[in-house]
Amino acid sequence: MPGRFNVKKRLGDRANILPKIPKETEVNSVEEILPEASIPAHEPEHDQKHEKEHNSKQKPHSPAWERVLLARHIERPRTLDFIQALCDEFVELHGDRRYGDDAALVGGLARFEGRTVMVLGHQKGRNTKENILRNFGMPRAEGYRKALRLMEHAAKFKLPLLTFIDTPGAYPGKESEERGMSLAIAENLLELCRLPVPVIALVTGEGGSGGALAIGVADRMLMLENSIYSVASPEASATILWRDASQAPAAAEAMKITAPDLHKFGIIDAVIPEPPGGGHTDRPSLMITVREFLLRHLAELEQDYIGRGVEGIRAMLDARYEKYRKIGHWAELSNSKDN
Amino acid sequence: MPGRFNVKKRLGDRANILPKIPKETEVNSVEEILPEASIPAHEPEHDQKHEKEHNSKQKPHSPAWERVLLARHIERPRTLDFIQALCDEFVELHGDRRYGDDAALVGGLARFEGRTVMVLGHQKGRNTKENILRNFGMPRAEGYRKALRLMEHAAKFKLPLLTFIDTPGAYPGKESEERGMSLAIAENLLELCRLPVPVIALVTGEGGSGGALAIGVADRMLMLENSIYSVASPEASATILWRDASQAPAAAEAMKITAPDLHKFGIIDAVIPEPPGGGHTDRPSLMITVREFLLRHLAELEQDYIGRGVEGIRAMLDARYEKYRKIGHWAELSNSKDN
Amino acid sequence: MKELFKRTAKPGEAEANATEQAKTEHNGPLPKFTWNQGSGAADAGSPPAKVSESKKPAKLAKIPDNLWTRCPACKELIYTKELENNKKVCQKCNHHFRLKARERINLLVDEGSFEEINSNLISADPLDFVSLTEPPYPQKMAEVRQKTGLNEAVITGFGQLQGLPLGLVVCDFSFQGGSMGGVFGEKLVRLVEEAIRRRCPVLTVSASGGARMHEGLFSLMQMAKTTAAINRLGEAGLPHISLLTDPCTGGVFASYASVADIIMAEPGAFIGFAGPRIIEQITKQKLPTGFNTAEFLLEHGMVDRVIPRKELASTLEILLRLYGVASAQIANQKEASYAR
Amino acid sequence: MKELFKRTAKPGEAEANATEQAKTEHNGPLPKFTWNQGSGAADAGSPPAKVSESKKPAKLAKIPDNLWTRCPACKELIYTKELENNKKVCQKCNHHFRLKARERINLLVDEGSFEEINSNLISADPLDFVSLTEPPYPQKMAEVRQKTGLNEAVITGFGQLQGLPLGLVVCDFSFQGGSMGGVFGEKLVRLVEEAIRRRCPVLTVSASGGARMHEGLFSLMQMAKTTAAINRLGEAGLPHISLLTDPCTGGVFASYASVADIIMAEPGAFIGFAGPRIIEQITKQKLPTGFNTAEFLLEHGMVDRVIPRKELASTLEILLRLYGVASAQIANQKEASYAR
Ligand SMILES: [Zn+2]
Ligand SMILES: [Zn+2]
Repeated sequence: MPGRFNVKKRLGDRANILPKIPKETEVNSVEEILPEASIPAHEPEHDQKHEKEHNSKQKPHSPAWERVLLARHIERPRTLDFIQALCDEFVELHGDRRYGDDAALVGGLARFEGRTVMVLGHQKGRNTKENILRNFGMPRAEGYRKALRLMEHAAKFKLPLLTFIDTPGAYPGKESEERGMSLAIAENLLELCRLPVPVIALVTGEGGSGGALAIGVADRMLMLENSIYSVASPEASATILWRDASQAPAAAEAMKITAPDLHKFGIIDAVIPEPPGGGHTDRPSLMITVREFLLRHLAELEQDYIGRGVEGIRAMLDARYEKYRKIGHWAELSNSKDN
Repeated sequence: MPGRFNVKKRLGDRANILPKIPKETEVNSVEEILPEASIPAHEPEHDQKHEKEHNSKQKPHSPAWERVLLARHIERPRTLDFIQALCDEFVELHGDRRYGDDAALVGGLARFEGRTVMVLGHQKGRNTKENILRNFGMPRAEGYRKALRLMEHAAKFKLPLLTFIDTPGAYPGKESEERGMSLAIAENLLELCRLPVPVIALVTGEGGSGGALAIGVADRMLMLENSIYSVASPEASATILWRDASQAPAAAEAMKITAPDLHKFGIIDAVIPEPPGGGHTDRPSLMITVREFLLRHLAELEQDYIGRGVEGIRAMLDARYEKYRKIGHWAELSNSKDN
Repeated sequence: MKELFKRTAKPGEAEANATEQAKTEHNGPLPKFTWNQGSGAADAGSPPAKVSESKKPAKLAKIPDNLWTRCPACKELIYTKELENNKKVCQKCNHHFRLKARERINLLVDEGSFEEINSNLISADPLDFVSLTEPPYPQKMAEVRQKTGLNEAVITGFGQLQGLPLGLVVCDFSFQGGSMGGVFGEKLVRLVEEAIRRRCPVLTVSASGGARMHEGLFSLMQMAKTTAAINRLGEAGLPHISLLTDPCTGGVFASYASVADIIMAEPGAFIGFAGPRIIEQITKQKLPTGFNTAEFLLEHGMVDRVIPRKELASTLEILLRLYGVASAQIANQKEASYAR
Repeated sequence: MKELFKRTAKPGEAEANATEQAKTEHNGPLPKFTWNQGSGAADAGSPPAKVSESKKPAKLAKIPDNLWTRCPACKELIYTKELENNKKVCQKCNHHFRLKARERINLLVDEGSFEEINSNLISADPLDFVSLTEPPYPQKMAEVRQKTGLNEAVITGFGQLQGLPLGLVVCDFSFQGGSMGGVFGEKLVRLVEEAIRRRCPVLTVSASGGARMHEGLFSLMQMAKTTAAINRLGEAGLPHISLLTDPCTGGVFASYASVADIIMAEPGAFIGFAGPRIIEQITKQKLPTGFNTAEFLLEHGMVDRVIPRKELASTLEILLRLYGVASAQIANQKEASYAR
């Protein structure tokens, strides 16, 4: 039955992959932290007594956390569902032509509203077997290198790039280090900064850290209403900030990871509304809305830039640069020692 | 002592890497052959009796084979020797940024006659320990991917590319297949076809098959007088053609693998003379000659093309295309069924 | 199969279907990699037993000459007509028999649409090759031409696939092991250059043991020559689709066949840089069964798809339409290429 | 060492030398990869024990406050003056102590040549961050500034190395774990943009735990922002040289620090995408000693060189001269960039 869903079941499915960090563990060196995260290391003022007080407090109602649960909902459409619903033809392409093929990151040539496009996205499963195959949507380095290859393919044939973001994060395993996960992500960021085709990224579920961004540097950044996008998962954030993974709902709130928050911040260009109860409750109407949004933004980019040839592409890349150039906040001290 | 050298010693050093193909082995399917080679499979007319007759024949004197021995001479200068002797500064760069660093293929930034250049080359060792480290000068896929990275680096900074070829061939091991040796070589060929900088390749010792060509598609193709360049090693050629590795000297002759032969064919642009007895007998004078040749050809390319900007680079790439476009021979039957 | 689809229903219906089918059809696993798929060879360590289908099966059992064919993989007898009606794929075990170049072309392009070019080129003898055991190279080649009815190891030309124009470069392994010499390279390059003039995508179907030994370094240089042509095809914005078939090794696999926008391989095909005996001799290791098969390459990220023969035409058709639309997009953006 | 050289002898001599030394010096092995090199940690499975050198060693033994320093790797006592004279590298075991940003800059550039820019930028509080345990983010940052004497986790500016101009972006791990937030990104981008105006190469020296949590997605976006700036530097034909130092993980390692023309790392430095405990929790495997060290990265092809601190300046000088010559070559070829 759509509408309500079983939280326990969902957590059960994920329980074996989320990092189990004992509450009382001291996090006191950078070697222990999650990727993408910084921690206030070696700060003695946070003692464990302090934390236990917090743990015992009543957890407040968190609208952000409800969105986290929806974003991770087991019945939420996956990337291949979006491709099937939105595209008229699709040929999945495999492999990085270097080392392997990663089922956690899929991509290929597709036809969208009459255009040939390149599509890319993280792919989660819908049951344990699928999730093992898809590594819970956590790509390895070869997944990002497949993505890089397909980006280059898009550039060669001047195909707009549509990406679907839905990952807890890049896989932080031993083989990821051996095969250079950081370099793979960084090279994708670089490629996206200069890719001479329109790029539209849509966060459909979980936008988890650098593993999401690696296919998410875009001219237009869209989010489904109940998707999230965060620098670290709420559980990891709570651990890093407060050494208590159970404070994930509070972290979800504090970290401002929902689509409306991020839209307000200007990081997201548009929030795509979902049917009441979440996108999975009425997939056909969700897909109609998504199609409208993607088409509108793509058509805008084509009109504003692509129709103008080389000059237009230069302008598109300049606009993409400025878009990211201006993200960030700072203040200025008056006692400047330089300039 | 220079001049004469100990053949047994040389063979001893190499004995554990050359494929040991029993003379009586039937080579009767493509799965059994060496890379780069075709064989006349399933041809019953070659029986073993036939071959034994040949084996018992006296082997004729072979000038080509003497060149093979000189090309493989243990004291022949290696790529790093050439770089050290020819360049004023050198910073070796490591790794393919994907999987590993291959000591059998070295490269880096160097200064040659006042210019900054990128140098690349196969690196053999001079004793067993070095040869194990250098894998006898047989690169793995990651070696060719390091080369690709450095080619791209050269393109980015508009650095002329100088390559030194000295390999029995790309390493035909299990891991080479797992990591896509064929694709790695092919991608290097592609990159060299379009690399917008002058490319000069010099065969210093053994030019072994696709593993040599992968850093040897060039505007100018030079060979040292006593180097060889072949589609398959003489031993492999003899096995493939006559199922008898001991006929390597005859194969060396028949395959026309010496610098003078290849120069006559127009595949090689210049033959660099060596001191009597081989380059290793008088390294300083060898290096002076090599420097002169490299400089002359580089200066020509700079004058003809690089000085003319975009148009010149286009012309250089067109000339490179035409250079390879015209290699090959054919006849025409009059009973054409088409055109 | 989710991996590749072409919409047949109307958009509205399709979306409704998507929801209904979500639980059963979506997110299916990748094509399962079975070591023995398509080969069935039991002899671990040696390559899947491939028997040229041109050989008469008479030695295996007393079978009427052409009526029945024994499958080299599952050893079953197949009614030859049936085998041919099934595009030479064993219906029992899915073994893909090798195809000759003309068979491949006939199975693929619209009937009567194929126009061969440069069929009259034959090899010269640039090395003046002296063999210890063989007749002179020109004479040898004349015999091979006689035996195979082909002039070279590759056929090139243009055809249509459901009306979509396509340049074709198709190897024939039965001609001197599909080896690449000067004629092979020249024919490929001429085809590609003509495809650029016609603005037409190119499909290469490769089956080759590598370089033609008898032409020495001229053969090796065909690797550069053919790759250079494919580079020009790409610069013209035209796609190169490469199909690797059994067997494909050496210089062909390490040149033009691997610089493709899409690389596909037939199930069970043996594809590698070197052969397993060489690898075992060098490394002193036994190779696992299934090593260097099409499925092995897919698992190692080297090919885009392993494509059953019966799906080839429909997949190519989708790809050609997608690239055709893309090409029109580029034409609309004339001069839109951005200097990177 | 053969890998890197600068000619000191005259050409003729060098060639003679080359011949004489052929048997001993040439083709030496690659730098030996020793798991414990530069760390000496005995505790397999956990990262090399790194102790912040700012901590007083008083807890280990009764030692006069600043006169002696205990090496965290070999546990030997070192006369602090001597340690500082040796660029904070243990002379006993080669352990490279962490450097603060200002120490790094002072050790590297010509005396008096460093000109800092944008030192007055401090973090804002874009999320209006509500912590369960900490003081408000602005107050917390004020405390960190007070404690460290720094305004941010990165110092940017221009200096000269043997007279060669160089843009510098240097992390300070002691400032909130070298974490990258909005100010970090802005300072890096401003430095790079100014370097493009001055036509000056950029050296980044990274030591960071990753993103600044308190600025949420704004921090993550600095990965894109900084990488975009490095892309522009490259488009301007200017090199980015990246030096990874202990420790460097997460968002910094996975962005600008890895898109460099040359990547170097200090011996023994811990460098990784994730930390070992996370990897062990996820994979249930013990990690080998030396995992994710600079030497590990070299072995896996991820960095160009592992560079001892005492060789850094001379290597940079060679590289700057080489790129400087290349840059002049490009200027001579004005408009020579070829659209690929
Ligand atoms: Zn069968
Ligand atoms: Zn020490």
